[in-house]
Amino acid sequence: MGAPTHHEVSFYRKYIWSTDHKIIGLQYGITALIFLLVGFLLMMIMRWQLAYPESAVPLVGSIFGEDGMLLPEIYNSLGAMHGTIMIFLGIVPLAVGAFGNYIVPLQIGAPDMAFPKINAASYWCYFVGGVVMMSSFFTAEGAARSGWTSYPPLADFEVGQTMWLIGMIFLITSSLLGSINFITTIIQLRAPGLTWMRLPFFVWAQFVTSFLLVLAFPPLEAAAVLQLMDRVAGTSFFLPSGLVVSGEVLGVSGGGSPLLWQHLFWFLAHPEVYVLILPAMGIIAEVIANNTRKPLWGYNSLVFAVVFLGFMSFIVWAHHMFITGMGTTMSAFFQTTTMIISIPSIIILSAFFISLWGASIRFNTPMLFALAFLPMFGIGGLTGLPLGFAAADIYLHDTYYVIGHFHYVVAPGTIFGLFAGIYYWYPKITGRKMSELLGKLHFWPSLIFMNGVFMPMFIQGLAGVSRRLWDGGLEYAHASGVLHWNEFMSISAWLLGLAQLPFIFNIFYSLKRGEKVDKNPWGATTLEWTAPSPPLPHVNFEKIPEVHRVAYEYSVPGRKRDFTPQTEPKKG
Amino acid sequence: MDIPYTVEERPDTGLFNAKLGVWLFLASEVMLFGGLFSAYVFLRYGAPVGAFHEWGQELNIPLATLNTLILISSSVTMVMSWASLKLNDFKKYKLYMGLTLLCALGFLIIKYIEYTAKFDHHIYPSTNTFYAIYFTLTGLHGLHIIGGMIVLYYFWIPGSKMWESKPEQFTNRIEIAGLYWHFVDLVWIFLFPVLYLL
Amino acid sequence: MNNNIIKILILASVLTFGFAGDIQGKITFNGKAPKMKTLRMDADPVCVANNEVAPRKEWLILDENNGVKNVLVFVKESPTGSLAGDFNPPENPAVIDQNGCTYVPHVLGVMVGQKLDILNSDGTMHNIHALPKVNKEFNKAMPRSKKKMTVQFDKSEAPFKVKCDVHPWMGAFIGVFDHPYFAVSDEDGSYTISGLEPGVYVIESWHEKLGSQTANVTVGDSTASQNFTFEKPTKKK
Amino acid sequence: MSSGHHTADIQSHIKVYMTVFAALAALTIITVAASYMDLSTGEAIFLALTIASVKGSLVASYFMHLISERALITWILMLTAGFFFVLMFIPMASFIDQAQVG
Repeated sequence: MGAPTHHEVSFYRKYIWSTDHKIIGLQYGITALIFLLVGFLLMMIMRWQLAYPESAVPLVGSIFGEDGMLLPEIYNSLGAMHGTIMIFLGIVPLAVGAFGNYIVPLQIGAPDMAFPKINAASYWCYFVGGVVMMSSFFTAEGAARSGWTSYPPLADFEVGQTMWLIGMIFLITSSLLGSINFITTIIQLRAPGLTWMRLPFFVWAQFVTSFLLVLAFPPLEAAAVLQLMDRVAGTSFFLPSGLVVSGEVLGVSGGGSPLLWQHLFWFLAHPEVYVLILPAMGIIAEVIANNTRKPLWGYNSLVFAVVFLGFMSFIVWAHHMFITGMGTTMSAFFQTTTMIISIPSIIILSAFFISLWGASIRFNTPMLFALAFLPMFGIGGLTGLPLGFAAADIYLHDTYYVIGHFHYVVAPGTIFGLFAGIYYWYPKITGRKMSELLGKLHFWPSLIFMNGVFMPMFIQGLAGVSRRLWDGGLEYAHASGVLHWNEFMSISAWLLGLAQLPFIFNIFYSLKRGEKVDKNPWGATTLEWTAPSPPLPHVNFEKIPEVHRVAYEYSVPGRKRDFTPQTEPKKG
Repeated sequence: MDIPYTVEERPDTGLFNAKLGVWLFLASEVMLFGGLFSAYVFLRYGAPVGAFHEWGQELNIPLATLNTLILISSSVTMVMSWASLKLNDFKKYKLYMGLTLLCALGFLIIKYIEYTAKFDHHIYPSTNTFYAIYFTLTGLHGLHIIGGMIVLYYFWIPGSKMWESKPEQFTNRIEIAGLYWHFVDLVWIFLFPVLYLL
Repeated sequence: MNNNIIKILILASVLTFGFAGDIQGKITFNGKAPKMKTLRMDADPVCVANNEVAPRKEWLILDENNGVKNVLVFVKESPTGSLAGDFNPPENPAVIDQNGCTYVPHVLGVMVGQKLDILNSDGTMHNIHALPKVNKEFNKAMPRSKKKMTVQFDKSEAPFKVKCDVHPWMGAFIGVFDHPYFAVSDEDGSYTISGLEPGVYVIESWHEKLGSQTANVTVGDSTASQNFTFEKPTKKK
Repeated sequence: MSSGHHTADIQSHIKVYMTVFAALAALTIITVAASYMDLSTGEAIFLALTIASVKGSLVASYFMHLISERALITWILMLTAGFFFVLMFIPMASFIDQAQVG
């Protein structure tokens, strides 16, 4: 393990079957970005149907049959797979797999992850899971179509669902292998002098995220096994006795409960929301500290908040289940915990805002994305509060309001955070900066159209438009007043798609033409910037760094430079 | 530059990497079986009063008791094989590891007999929720046994060469393999009363 | 003995000349005709608008002479026992239309491998949900602008139900055959199965509510006749 | 492994292992025997789970050396145990709460 640099290794060994955390991070990153794009394309197709119901889809319509219409079954498939791909194949692998793999060992001054081979296995499990998921599109009835939540008994019909479950088992295994590795690496491989409270906030975020994955994912794996048994062995874990499906009593032994699935699913899926957001918060912390040229405000409270958030995220899940007929006692319990968990989120967000106070901010592309993250995540978080109250949730449940809320958290929230991270660490990975002009061309339209897509969802949701309607609510009188927003949202979505082109182009363009930079182009303090750009294969650093100070010593009065790297020894 | 603490312990945590890793893995396993036990409790509560007990009467308690004893023995031989390495007695290690594998095989054979007896009586996972969770839990546990056997076999024959080159690391590996093996035993200790006796 | 030889001779000669016989008959109902209630289609205004007169239930449709419509009559066994052979499915597709929020026709036979065009003449959302036991179940939505959808069945199967999950009153029955010898009785209860080679056949007549009956029919060089009479099934309990 | 383990230590460990083995075997027999006694369901569940927990802790403490393991491991396991109980009982609690309302 951790072999010294070999220059004669073959291409396959170096880039495909690599055990170097940086290569694996890049593998994760590239695969996840492709999946994000796929998930986004699915959504753009769905938005055509919502904007112009029952008309032939342009460009890709021929896939859906000769008249080019997007039928409800396919719409449902696209919806379910959009959610699944975005969450499990896109954002988690990008936020945890890619950023975690590439950045965490560098930030803690480690030569590699603690278990490089398991790290590679984690990526390949993810890859196989992705292949299984995607190939389910080509089965006779198409991919899973019961939403990313796969509630039984709705989820009990097609082959696509079986493949979805098998894919999930691979993805869960991948996440487990990865997060065990992260925790071990962060605990065991911190460089000398890098105590817990000297860790960059990004590492803390990844640390808590990994714990969430290790402890919350296995129950979903159990649930996936149970649903798989329901589908292949004829059990009825989630099917009650006497279940009637389209007028026929289902021939199963019964005795199960659909609520069991919901409990096991949300036991994971609520912490999963924090898995999506915490790494992005970590990135935002790094970018804000660096570009405000100030220490991060309230580092200690940030750390305690994120740890507390991790704890609490395990006991809020049933706020997704208020309308399942849960009694008032448990509803009260869960709405209380839900309100409590908003406190650490607000602490984190406030600390970021206060960090901006009085700073001379550098408005480069990563910082723009970080600044946009703050209000966008704020909107996402605050609109979540009504959903946390049982009374309000009963009205808003399963409407577009929920979609708006959730997407504000993950799309202009997490994804903006990830964009910030890509722009911020690109120089470390390639040795060149990304083009600022293209970056701004990416940022401004993205910000505008993101809001164009998701803000009207609140309006529709408050009007009571249900979220899973194939025609966007055309059949419902109560929806008629807000349906005209559909076209607006769809056009925003397509323009948002266009706005990503400068980004894609930028990635390739800057690889060759970007401004060449040295080790530390941003004037940053954390350890990754003391390694060469790109860091040395397999060992990262010329020698293991030694840490002498906290993570964010910016603009300390009386020093020559406005930043002091963590490796700089203290005088006297 | 090698990855630090693969063999020796990190001073502030007192652990080598793999030990922390395997404990984290076991933590995730606790939650995996936790999910299934939770399903068991949920289904049992949802079933008619006494139904789970009634349905469970078909199970073969003497065979399962025997299996429990076999698995406990395999845990002892496992820990003995590690202790033998600690005592520098490689031959004893081989013996105990072989016995562990033998016990594991015995366990699987008895499990196979139990399963086929159920199938002969037309009892399948689809019969009722008790057998659904019974087959799922014991099946998953059986898969853990098989997985463990593959690892133990590797350390018994092909991987044991490491003893000559890196004895300390080899002993560590046996220790963490043992941790996993004891955990599988521990799961069975709970499965046995929950499925067979209650 | 002699008779049999003569029969065989006749049969052989008929086969040589390639004559084909028909089976004709009439299905009647013995008993008081129950009143078919009017379907309540208020749930979907489009359905109401698409019918000048509100349609009635369709499970027993009789003419003034008690002839039963919508009985599926088909050859169950041939002289050789099995009918499966080299029958190519017809080029022309069978058609079932969703019109006025009822299925037209209500009972339908198709051949294995024959195309079945499912039409939607109503300007509303239908959902065609077939519930076969042998063939693959399907459940496809047909939005108002989806005018046509084509399916086919791979295995022969006794009549099974087809329904619409949007409009619960809608129902139709489809039988799938590996031969072309089937017919559905028309308004006055008469049917014709044509093109059969001479021999003794077992034919079955099947009605969705009244059950099924079988009869042995000898097909010679002229048209054979076989009538069926159904009665109201005595209520079990 | 720490260098603190001397041969004598290991020898004494082995004695402990054998004692634990005997205890486990005895407890297995006891729990089976108890299951044939005429106990109410609640008592039977309590007894069986208590015995299983004792057996489980013996395995964890001695075979898995948890009794002398580092604090970090103990902390991780306590965290896991906490969430394990959340997973066991809160779905149940919701279910019971619901059953009363319905």
